[in-house]
Amino acid sequence: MNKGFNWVKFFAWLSAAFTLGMLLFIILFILWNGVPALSLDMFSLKYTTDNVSMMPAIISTLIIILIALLIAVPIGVFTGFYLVEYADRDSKFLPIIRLATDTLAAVPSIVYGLFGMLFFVSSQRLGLGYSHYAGIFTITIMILPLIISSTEEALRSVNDSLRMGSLALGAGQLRTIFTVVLPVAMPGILSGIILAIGRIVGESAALIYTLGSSGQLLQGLSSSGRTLAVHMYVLSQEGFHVKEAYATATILIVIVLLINWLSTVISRKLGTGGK
Amino acid sequence: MMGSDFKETFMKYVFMFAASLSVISIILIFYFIFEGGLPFILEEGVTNFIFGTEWRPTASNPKFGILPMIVGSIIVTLGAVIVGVPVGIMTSIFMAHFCPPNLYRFAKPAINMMAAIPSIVYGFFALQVFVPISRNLLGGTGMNIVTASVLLGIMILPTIIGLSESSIRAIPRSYYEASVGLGATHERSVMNVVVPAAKSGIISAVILGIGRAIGETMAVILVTGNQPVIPSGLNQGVRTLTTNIVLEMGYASGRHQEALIATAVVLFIFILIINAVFMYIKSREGND
Amino acid sequence: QEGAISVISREDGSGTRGAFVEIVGVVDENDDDMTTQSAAIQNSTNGVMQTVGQDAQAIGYISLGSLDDSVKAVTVDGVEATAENIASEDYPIARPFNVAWSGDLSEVAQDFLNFINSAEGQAVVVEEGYISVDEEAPAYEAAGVEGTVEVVGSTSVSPVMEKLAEEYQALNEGVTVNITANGSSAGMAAAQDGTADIGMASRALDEDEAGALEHQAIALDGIAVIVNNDNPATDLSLDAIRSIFLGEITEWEEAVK
Amino acid sequence: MANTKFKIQDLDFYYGDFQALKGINMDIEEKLVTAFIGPSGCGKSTFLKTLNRMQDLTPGAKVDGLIALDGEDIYQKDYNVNLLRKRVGMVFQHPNPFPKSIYDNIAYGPRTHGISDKHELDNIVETSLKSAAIWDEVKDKLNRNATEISGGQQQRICIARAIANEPEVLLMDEPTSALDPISTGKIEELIDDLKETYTVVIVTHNMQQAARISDKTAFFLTGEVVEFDETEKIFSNPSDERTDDYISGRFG
Amino acid sequence: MANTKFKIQDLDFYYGDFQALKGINMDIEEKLVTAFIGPSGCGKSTFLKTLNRMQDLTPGAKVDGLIALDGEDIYQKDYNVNLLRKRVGMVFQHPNPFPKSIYDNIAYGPRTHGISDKHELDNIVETSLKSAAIWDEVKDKLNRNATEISGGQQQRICIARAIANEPEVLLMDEPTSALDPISTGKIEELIDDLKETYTVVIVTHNMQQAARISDKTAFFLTGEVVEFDETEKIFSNPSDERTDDYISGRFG
Ligand SMILES: Nc1ncnc2c1ncn2[C@@H]1O[C@H](COP(=O)(O)OP(=O)(O)OP(=O)(O)O)[C@@H](O)[C@H]1O
Ligand SMILES: Nc1ncnc2c1ncn2[C@@H]1O[C@H](COP(=O)(O)OP(=O)(O)OP(=O)(O)O)[C@@H](O)[C@H]1O
Ligand SMILES: [Mg+2]
Ligand SMILES: [Mg+2]
Ligand SMILES: O=P([O-])([O-])[O-]
Repeated sequence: MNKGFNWVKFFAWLSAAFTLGMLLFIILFILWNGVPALSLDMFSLKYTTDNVSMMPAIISTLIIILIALLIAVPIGVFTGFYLVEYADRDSKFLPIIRLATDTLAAVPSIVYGLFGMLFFVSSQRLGLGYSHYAGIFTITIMILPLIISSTEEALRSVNDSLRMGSLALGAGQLRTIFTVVLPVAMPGILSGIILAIGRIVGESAALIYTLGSSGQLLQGLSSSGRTLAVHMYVLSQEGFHVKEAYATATILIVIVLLINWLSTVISRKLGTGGK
Repeated sequence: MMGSDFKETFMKYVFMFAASLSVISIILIFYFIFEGGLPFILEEGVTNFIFGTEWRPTASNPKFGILPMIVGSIIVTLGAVIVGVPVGIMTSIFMAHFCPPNLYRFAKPAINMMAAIPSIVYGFFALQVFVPISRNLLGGTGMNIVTASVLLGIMILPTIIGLSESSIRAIPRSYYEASVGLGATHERSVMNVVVPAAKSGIISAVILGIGRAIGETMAVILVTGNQPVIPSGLNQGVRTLTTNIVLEMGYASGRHQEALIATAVVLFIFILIINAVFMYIKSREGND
Repeated sequence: QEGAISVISREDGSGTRGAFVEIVGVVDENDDDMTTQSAAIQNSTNGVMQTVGQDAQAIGYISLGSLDDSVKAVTVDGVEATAENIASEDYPIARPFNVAWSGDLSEVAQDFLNFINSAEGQAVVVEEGYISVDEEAPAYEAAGVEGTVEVVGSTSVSPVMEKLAEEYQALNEGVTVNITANGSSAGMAAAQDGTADIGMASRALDEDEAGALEHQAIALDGIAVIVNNDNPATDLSLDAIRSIFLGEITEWEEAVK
Repeated sequence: MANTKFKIQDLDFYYGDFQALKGINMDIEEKLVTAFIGPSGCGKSTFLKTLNRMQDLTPGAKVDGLIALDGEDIYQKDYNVNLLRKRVGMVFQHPNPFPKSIYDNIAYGPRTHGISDKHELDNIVETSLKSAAIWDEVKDKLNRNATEISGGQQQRICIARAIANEPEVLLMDEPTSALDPISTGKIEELIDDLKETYTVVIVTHNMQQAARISDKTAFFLTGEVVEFDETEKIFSNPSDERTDDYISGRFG
Repeated sequence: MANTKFKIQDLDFYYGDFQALKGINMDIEEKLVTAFIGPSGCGKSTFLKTLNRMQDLTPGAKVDGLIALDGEDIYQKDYNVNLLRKRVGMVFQHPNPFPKSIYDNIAYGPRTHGISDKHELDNIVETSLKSAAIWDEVKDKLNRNATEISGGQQQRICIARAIANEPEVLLMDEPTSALDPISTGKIEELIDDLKETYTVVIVTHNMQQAARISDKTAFFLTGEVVEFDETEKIFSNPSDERTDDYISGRFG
């Protein structure tokens, strides 16, 4: 039993090496193709067909992330509050919400795109047109289940003794949740937010039919635009700007890395129990 | 005090309302997709649509049979499972029980990052790297079931790894200690005691991975060949339900467009079935 | 070149494909598209170029405006795909780029359309490698309008549309043109329900669309038949191309005679 | 003779179908230390938590009978539970300071009940920490996170946190069972001081502890109070045979 | 006089910088029950886990000194730790059966050590469950998941699981502290039977329990062994004042 070749260890290492090797390979592939194509021009504020600047796309991406989070985080966190702190364990509403969030989490992005087009964009319904509004609303629904499930998990992992401690001092439930439970659950919620940002950054199918793909700097939330992923998609489509598409992917990877790094910094701050 | 009571009740309803928003959202999505696609399916005939093997949407006598796409989705998803599940589970075991802390600090965010790389990037990568290899090994265009399966298998890794790692970590350490205390090796303790105990969590992870695989579009579209034909071998191309929609949505109009929304309805039903299995497994876990 | 041919086609509904099968004759007696079911489908010009660019056995077709040296265009019955040959109708495979709008066009949108149809507009078209629809177009005079024009539709049309918009905006500082490229049908739908001022299509409008919208061609686009750079073939007959895409010829030996 | 602080009459308690307390009658007297002893699972904690209605939080819990605080039924309709819990403070078995600064832990209760004046809060924090005999140990690190100090200190912080609310009664559920002997000694001394001001009810597993610190002791067995009397009497000359068996270690 | 099973000489133990055991010397004799008592945090569990090298799993743990089993240094290089843990079985404070069938729980150890014959396994399962005095309660439900039975039964399953490995020594860390009095009684009886065959070392918080079941008792305080002697002597006439203070409840 203790002798011979250790297959389990071998396969565990091999699989991890495969996974991480693949990621490294993909990143190198992008950098290889993308870095040579990078130029200062690609960051000018104005998009033209010559510079195919990604600056408007970077700005739109950030705005969409920000607003989608501003909407989805409170809704998601409040839903988590309801599920964990209020609903009875055997409430009938609970499995319905769970079914809804599980299904939302599994809906393919192209279906979100179709829905967004039929509901938000089409003038027969909300008539928002191809716009940041339509894109943001669609993406908000898409990330909602991520926020809900990570909040729920984070809240459930907060030791009940803290809730008891607060309630026993005569604090109401609201005060207990906001001042005692929420701060402790914060790192967990944050990691859900990071996942959600990743989802937004990587999304294209759902946005092409809602946000549209205008390359220009947005003039307001009712104008169309593109995120970096959509920018990449559009640049690559006709074969005119494939190199620039890789350059965009390079920047996208850098942004994802930054967000990941930022999140570890923040959760380390939160983890040490802010002072 | 009266005021704080009011606030408590009021906020409770605010939270309840927030919770109901996801239910409202899913109903809206359900409604609009079904409203767009269901009439077409009924008109066309459920059997013609689901079991028809010919897809010629723009012919003068159009044929809207999506069986090839249903088969395509199932085969490619199965392939993704064959590639992604063993690697994913072994990697998650690695992450939870074999990974040196120094490596972990780098590997964990790396795997999170894998989930945030846009699908198109995966697609470009596979088209440039996997397709030529596949063409050399299997012949044909290289855009085939195997290529798509490998690509999807890789794309579902972060989903599977993340969830199964956390379910493996959730297993009380006391199980592991008991096994080691009986003289079992680290490997045996992990594989025979800890991993089986995390079974239901791992299965959930796999099911979520399957959902991801079925729903993936922008990457597969570049490497599956997209032929709307039931394949006769692994080196044949296939078209999946999602790629069928994305391929033609931009250029379809009239009944063709309705047929694509109807394809989304079928896709939706697939997702619901997978979810039902997921819920069933979760509920069984609850009763254990 | 020898061995099996890898046929690469575009998706059903694509404007490029529609024009290609119609002109080459990859159709049956009802004019129905009969492209071999074993053709691999790519849904973008770039997808076709990349696939053909790395597969020595492959053949495909793309918009002439996108052609670069990653692939090789063959001559068709000895005629090279160039703007002149298309304009002179010596090279047969080409298709129109259409724009469409519903009756009440806004002032800015109308002015933009005027620009496209002007000598200046058509010069842009030619410069980008497409073929002008009107050699004697009148000169454009800026009308001093202001506002926003939403243009939605074909991915193939949008690169030239972006150029046109740029030139136009240079002449009309107060106008913003937003271009969304997500497919001809999306463009026609957007034009019909007012989401867009102008729709773009790289295919002919279908009956419903043509009934609801006013439309016109703004340029002609040649379609180049491409093969891998390593493929020694330089010329294919229209018949051979037809047979290849019908799936009647499957080996390179038979295609290049 | 002291006044009756809590009057309990015919109290039954159920977790769903399971009856955890059966017909409890007891008067808890003001400014005395009352100890509850008994084997594991006999209902000591359950009973303690009915006194500040923490049991309201247990799904399926049901209370029958009367519990009166200063003569007023605490289970009556529209009774202000938050105020009750301010008046009847609680200290738990495992120290559960909030993961906030020591200062914020102590100030939490007063802030909850409407005190926001910085100066007043400073005062409360200082006096509470002094009453809990931990002021000297922490006065220089009030901004330190309360979860980063030793278990025994944490438990005294929890006691200080309860005291800061100026409660009338202090309920303690095995407050020293997770602590080392030195910390335990400190807390026992502290309890002795506290009874000058507060009514203390303490659950303990440790019979020596009950004997050392309490004035009256109740012995619980399977949901019933077998015997409730002066601590001295219980430990020297119990009237019930089962009490005798238990305290002499024949079971439990 | 019995044989020495474990010989411990000058044992120091560190968790990182913290020294948890200081110069322990002790001979643990064969086929006797040895009990470790002492206040919380004094190092009882730490010491117990050095005996089967479970401490190898604690990051930063460091052992200094000699522990010999049957005269052989168990911390020597290339010592077969898995075999050591087979010979020195362990039962934990909280029952921790694997979430597998009762049968598979018992068969796990033998299978680990190379037994795969069905008939032989059946035999081992039956004898082990009988030795752990639980055969009659579970013989009809060997396929039942072991986590679905009562806590007391679970703990006996864990004991049976350890016995199935045919160990020479059985280490138990507060095996009854999570159990009700009736289950506790059963396990105490069981320990009495086990010492016929095994050397038993038991950590307990409950002094009555130590007095009832052990032959020798060691009293630990802050990482040191204050006194190690016949149980009777320790409880009737301890030589160290601190031992006396502890067992008579003056602290802890
Ligand atoms: N939330 C609950 N739901 C159902 N039963 C419960 C619950 N809490 C406790 N019980 C049961 O009620 C009985 C009394 O429990 P309680 O916690 O009051 O005992 P205790 O005397 O405090 O024991 P210990 O000394 O172990 O803390 C026990 O049988 C216990 O299993
Ligand atoms: N993994 C660890 N890392 C650091 N210190 C530890 C660790 N485990 C225990 N200690 C410390 O070592 C000392 C001895 O702990 P040990 O668990 O052996 O005590 P014990 O006598 O078993 O107490 P108890 O009766 O509470 O189980 C304690 O001060 C404890 O805080
Ligand atoms: Mg209790
Ligand atoms: Mg211990
Ligand atoms: O071929 P297109 O439809 O993309 O122009």
